[in-house]
Amino acid sequence: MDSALIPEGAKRCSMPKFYFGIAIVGGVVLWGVIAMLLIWWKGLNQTNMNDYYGFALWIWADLAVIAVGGGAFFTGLLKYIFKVDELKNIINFAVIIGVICYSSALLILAIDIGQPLRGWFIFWHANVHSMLTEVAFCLSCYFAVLVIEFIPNVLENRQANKVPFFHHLAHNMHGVMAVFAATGAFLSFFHQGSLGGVAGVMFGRPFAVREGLLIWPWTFFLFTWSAAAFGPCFTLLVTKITEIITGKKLVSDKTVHLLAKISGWMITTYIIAKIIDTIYWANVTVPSLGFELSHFYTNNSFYGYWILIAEILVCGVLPGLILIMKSTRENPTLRLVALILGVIGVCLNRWVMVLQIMAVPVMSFDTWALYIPSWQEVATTVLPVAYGIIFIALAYRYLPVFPQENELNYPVEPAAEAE
Amino acid sequence: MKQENNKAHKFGMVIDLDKCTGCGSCMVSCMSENNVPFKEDESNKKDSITWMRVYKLTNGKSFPDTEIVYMPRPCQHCGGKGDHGHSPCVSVCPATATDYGYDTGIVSQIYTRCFGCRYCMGACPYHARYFNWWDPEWPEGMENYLSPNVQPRMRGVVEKCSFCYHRYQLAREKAYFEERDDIEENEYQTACTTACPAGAIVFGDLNNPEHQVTQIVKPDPHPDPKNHDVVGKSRNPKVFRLLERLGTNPKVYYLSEREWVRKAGDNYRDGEWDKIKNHHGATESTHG
Amino acid sequence: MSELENKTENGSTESAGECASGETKDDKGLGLGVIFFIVAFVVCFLSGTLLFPKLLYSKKEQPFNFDHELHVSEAGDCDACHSYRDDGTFTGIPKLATCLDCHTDEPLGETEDEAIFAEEYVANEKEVPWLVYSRQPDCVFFSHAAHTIKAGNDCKTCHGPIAESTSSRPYEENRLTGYSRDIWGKNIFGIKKHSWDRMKMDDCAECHKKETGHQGYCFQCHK
Amino acid sequence: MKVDRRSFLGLGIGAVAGIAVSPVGLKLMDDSSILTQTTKLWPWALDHDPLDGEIIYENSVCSLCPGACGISVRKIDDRPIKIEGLADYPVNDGGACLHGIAGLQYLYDPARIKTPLKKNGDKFEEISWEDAIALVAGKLGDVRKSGATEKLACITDKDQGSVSGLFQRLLAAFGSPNFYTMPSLESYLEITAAAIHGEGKTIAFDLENSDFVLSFGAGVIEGWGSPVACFKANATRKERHAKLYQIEPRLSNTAANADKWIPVKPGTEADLALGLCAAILKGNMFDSMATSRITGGFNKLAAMLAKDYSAAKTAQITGVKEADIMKLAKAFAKAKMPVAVFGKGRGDGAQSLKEMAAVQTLNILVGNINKKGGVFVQNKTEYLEFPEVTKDSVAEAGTSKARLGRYVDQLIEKINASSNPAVEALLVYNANPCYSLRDTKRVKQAMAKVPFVVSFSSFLDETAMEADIILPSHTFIERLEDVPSMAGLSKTVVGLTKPVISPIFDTKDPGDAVIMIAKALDEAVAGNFEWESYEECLEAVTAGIWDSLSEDGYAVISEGVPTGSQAVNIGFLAGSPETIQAQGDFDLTLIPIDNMRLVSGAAAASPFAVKTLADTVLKGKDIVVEMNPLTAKGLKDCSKATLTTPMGSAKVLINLNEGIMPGVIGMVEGLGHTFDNKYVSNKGVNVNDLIGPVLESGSGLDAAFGIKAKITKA
Amino acid sequence: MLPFCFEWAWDIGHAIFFGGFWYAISILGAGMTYVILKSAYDTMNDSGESHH
Repeated sequence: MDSALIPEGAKRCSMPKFYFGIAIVGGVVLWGVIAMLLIWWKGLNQTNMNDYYGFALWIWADLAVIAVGGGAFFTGLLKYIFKVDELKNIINFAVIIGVICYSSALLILAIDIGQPLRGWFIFWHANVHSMLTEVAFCLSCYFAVLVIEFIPNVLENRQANKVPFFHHLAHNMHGVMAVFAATGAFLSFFHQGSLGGVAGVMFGRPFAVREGLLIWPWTFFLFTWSAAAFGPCFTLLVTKITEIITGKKLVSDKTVHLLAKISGWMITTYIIAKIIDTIYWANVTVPSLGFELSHFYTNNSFYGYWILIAEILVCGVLPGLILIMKSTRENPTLRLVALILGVIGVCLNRWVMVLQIMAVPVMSFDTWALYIPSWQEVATTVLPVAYGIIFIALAYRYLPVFPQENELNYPVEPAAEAE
Repeated sequence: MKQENNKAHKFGMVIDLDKCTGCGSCMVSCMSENNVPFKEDESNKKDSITWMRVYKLTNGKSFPDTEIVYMPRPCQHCGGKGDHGHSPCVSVCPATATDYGYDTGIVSQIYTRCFGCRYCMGACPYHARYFNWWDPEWPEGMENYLSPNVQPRMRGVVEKCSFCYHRYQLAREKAYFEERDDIEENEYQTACTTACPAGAIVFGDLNNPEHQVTQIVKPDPHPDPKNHDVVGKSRNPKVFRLLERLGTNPKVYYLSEREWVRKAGDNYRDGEWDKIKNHHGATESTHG
Repeated sequence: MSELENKTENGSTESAGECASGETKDDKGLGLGVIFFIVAFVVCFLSGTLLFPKLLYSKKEQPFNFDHELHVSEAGDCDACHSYRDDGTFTGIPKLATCLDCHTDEPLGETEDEAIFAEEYVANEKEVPWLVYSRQPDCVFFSHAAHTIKAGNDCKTCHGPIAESTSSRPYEENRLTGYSRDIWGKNIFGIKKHSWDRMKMDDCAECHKKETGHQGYCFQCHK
Repeated sequence: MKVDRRSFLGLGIGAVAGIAVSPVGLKLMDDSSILTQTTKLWPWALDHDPLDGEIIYENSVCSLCPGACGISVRKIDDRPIKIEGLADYPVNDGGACLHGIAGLQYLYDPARIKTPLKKNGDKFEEISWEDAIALVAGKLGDVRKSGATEKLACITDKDQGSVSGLFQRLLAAFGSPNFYTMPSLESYLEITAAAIHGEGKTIAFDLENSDFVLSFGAGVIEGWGSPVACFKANATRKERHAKLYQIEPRLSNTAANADKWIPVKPGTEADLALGLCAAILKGNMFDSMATSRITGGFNKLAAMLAKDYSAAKTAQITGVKEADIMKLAKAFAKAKMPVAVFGKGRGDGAQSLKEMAAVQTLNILVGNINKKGGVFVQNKTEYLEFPEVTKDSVAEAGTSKARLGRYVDQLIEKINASSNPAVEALLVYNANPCYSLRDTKRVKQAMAKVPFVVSFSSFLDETAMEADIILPSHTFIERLEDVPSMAGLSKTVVGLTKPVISPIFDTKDPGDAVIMIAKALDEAVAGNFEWESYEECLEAVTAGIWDSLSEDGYAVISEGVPTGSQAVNIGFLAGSPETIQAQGDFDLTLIPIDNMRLVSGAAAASPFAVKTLADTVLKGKDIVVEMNPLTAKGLKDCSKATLTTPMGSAKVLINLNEGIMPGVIGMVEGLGHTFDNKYVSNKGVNVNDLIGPVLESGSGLDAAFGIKAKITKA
Repeated sequence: MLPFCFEWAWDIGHAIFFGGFWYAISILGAGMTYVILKSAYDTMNDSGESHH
């Protein structure tokens, strides 16, 4: 049995049960891995991408996971730089989610390129004017930061901590974590932004292009902002899910309410900015290029105004309001609704900024291009999710992720826990 | 920057859409000149590599007032906003696999450098860039007709029209050999130009007033007062460029007597066309 | 090379000395550790320096020996055989026809190489499958006219003193990349003593920057 | 001494340090980084890096279509890599069509026949040339012995040129009158000329000078006549301020490019032409000088026109507005150098003599015969000087027998009709009747009924499949041949196709094959084939122009406006022949479309050509048919449907197209091949499977402009 | 990426971009080195007491 590895005082389900659960999810991972290998072996013809859809499901998944992974850097920023000490109760988990999201993003990128063995070109032969270069650099650096932030948590594992060096290492790393967190925040600001820039700088694509500040289009700032706003939503959502699955209270309401409140205000301010941006784009940018707004939302079988409304009002304004108002925020059900809407909202935004851009015709005689991903694309996109679940399960089982777990659940019956 | 021959070229073409018959010679000439592969089913035009593609445009009127025009579309070799060489695709390539030749105005694509991120394809509104979704295959023996002047492409990289740059390389080499400083207009012509049976394509140096293309296009060197991103607008009322208003500044111009065709070259809001259709270049600009 | 050999000798003797003295002085094994260290170091370093290149490059012999020096004295400068065509392209290694301007299926000299040439190739009108030391990858466009006639370089700048060679050295091909060793670095450490020691893109760029003030756009040298 | 942990530590660290300071790491990293950039990652590239060499240009002539354009083949050393139009060549002056440019793909076509083949059961087996020739000679010998020498028939693409000449000579010496050519614009021009101006004449249109071209469905920029020459003539239209009016039911590329498109009900072109004649006569806009020269039928015709072709009636028949007819007649008659052009589509499909004669009559009325920018009527080009054929009694008897049919269609009918073989042996050269004749089923049936079919094809096409023995020919890139440009050009040029690469397979020049067969036959026949080789024969029979052929690569036979007036007799029209009706009683009409990017003749389109097809012509393996939204009846764009005609039915996709007349369905010609070339074959359907022949009484031509059809959701 | 790369240019773009990049890298590198060394040092110290 693995009880020796399980954090002191914590109750975990039996090992067979646990690994049975892992195995199930592992099946999904396997499916994804097979698809991945297939793509590496046979090439991108395994996907349903085409010359109109150079960017498709994968790039969306990439942007989405990084956006929701933004909770890590933002929480880290608050905790270590702005010294919001309350957040220490959730920072570990935020970091873990971050690690999962960013590793997934890197993996997806490795699958997405036509000549994976040449992936290193983006670093070595970097074209500094390309937003994608900025993404690649900051992404990989920040991933390093996340790993660094995650290490102490790993070292606090009961067995690992017995090794004196590891013990000291964990301790010392906590000591200088602020420095790392600061660097991380700096890097995050840029790669979250440059992901927005990727779309914003495409001046050949009226649906994507935005004016901006210096070399950075408005989408640059909007992406950073939205990541900071909706990232914590995702952190809280995953925490909630974990709590449901484990049947335990893992983070105190105080912490949750605080983070929710911060997220709420971030969302509200973001969505105001987003609305202004949209209005400016629709009334100044687009007309100057000879387009009516309707061009982007009509004459096709999928993309209608609904997507604009869903993204901004339903999944933006609404969660924002719910989370800034104390009464609604502290109502668990409404809060959950807000969190879900928020996460959907940011994913929707990323979808629009990747796939709708590709779908919209630009030449007057061109036509809308719609696309349905192949099973290989879907499998490789689901892969990170499954892998994330396993990651969290293992972390939760063997690492002291939630400082408050014991006090909140004391005294506890050995409640049934799944993976 | 100092070049072997100091005056920089700006190669471009003008295509007479009234002469174009949509026969497809330019497409095939391009494919056989540039070792473009072919596969069993090429009817999905979204994964069919045709550096030169001929679009079919209709005026949208119903029988019997329908009209058709064919529009050949090579890579537009954009100069980017203000014609500073920051083409939509060049500026986004993360690995510098495509660059803007300031000595020729031609946008390159280096297949051994490209790692297939396809950002350039997303950035190009003309769909002039193509991705090698498959490894190319030729029926047994057919690879014997491949040209050594253009490198065959491997799976997973982007390719596009190069204005038959290898022809420029060879022409220059000949000039060097004959100890001439520069090449003649007819020494460097693209494969589509020479193939066109209707003579609808005229290719040359837009910086050289002697060249036919310049005389037809009469490019305006000054930025368009109505949109400062636009440079080199034609002063010929019958000549236009594709999506000129985006400020991509293509080097491919189109010529047509038919107004609806010229209108189809760009996007205009309701009623906008009639206001600006007579605006050709700064020097002739009639509207403020 | 010879220096290296000396080094190894010194190295081994030192280590031997260490070994001898070490035994008496120290039995905790610290000395032994040092000895092991030095021995391992020297062995690995030498194998990495001397053995590794042999593994990395495959050697191919030319069809038969070619005496450049002799031909230069008999036929004249490089361009006597390595000439330009009327369209300015460079012939590179001459075709059999060019050789036949002087040679016949009657051997000119009594060297066995001459005999091979006459019997196997001239007699059967078969082209000689020479291995090209300076063959560039298929993504490269290189104009000899631009570099010699226009820029006035001599052949030696890039090809080295091959005109003075009396016999053809084996062609070495990099097992990984499949490129000739002449292009991708004669010196295993990548040290470049002469302009002709290496002809990678960076070497081109370096010279272009110096001579034209600009390292050139992609299409200047790529196709 | 004891070897403890420290020693191993030392060993390890030493090893690592040693490797570290050695070049291994750096060099390996560098090389593997280079490896990722090389095409070596792409196994194909290892042995297919295109070799460089000397660039050589060789001039030749393309013989893929009757256009006969001059081509310049670019070679690297002895490897052809590109075909381009030949500058200053009198036909195409530098331009080239996509099929010629893609010519090298024919050379390496997967469907090439690599060696002589013999049918064994339903399989082909390889045999040597010797055996093949012996076999053919044997069979022909039997036929000759039997005395029924007329039972040897031959189908080729044309009756001009020395290779065709050799086939004709073989038949003559053998004793058979049954030499047939596939329908082609050239043959239609001769038939029309024969009907109006007398036998042995042909017609040409001076498109490059005319200032008003009135085209009755002729796809002037879609492969009609000599395609590139027509492209060029059309391209200069604007500078010359010349007009092109296009009359046809569909907005073809020609119609789109024309100054005016006049939609007309399918199959009523003849009526419109006659209507215009009537209007011109009525309005007294005709050239009395010219009409005075008409030797027969003028008054009768005039009367008939006045009676049956009033503007009102014509409008009713053709669907063209009365006013437009009057305007058009005026415009045409008043033009300085008007010319009316016939030959629907590419001009090699079904045509009705009534229509062609009616159009020619228009030309006669405005008096543009043998005038600049008009119609040139002159004697058929004859530049070959074959020695007189010496026939033995058998041959004499045979050749004096009546032909089995007037044209190839009747031949097919006769074969199918007769119980015992009407044809014992059939030679097919440069023709694919099993694909390009209407109702291909009956053609295949006929082929099956012929005991011994010899194909000279380069490709294993539909007809070669039906053959008992195949003597594969060189492609035009590998062979020597004289190629006369025909097809309605105002000048006649004979070009010389030269081999630019030595044959890549065990094939022969068809001329040589014929000579070998003849030599293997009895003396009476062999005696007529004294030449050692086809090359020698060619030089002998073209002696008159050989010098310019071999030096310039071409010889101009006739050029400019012919002198002397021509006999004119429009009796045929005056007899008011009936207008052809489309077969069947469905309410839509299916018409074939000639698309420049496809070919319908002997060769199929190249992979490159097929690649250029729009997805509104071919989608996946499905052919796309055009129909007007008004006739769609619930069928949506891109929806699957079943197209049914009296001949059969086919799965198709719908393309709703405003550019086609309501009630008409357009299906492209040139798809639906069935031979072994996955890039070209088994795509779409062959429109000739769906349309059956309708023979025009009087002329005996297959004049089916289309067929009645219905279309239903599938 | 490095000054001797073909693409490298001594311009403002590279200065800012790679300035930021190398700055971040060095902080992370320095930070980690410091932490590891310090931990090693600490370990040494108390390992002195802890072992015999």
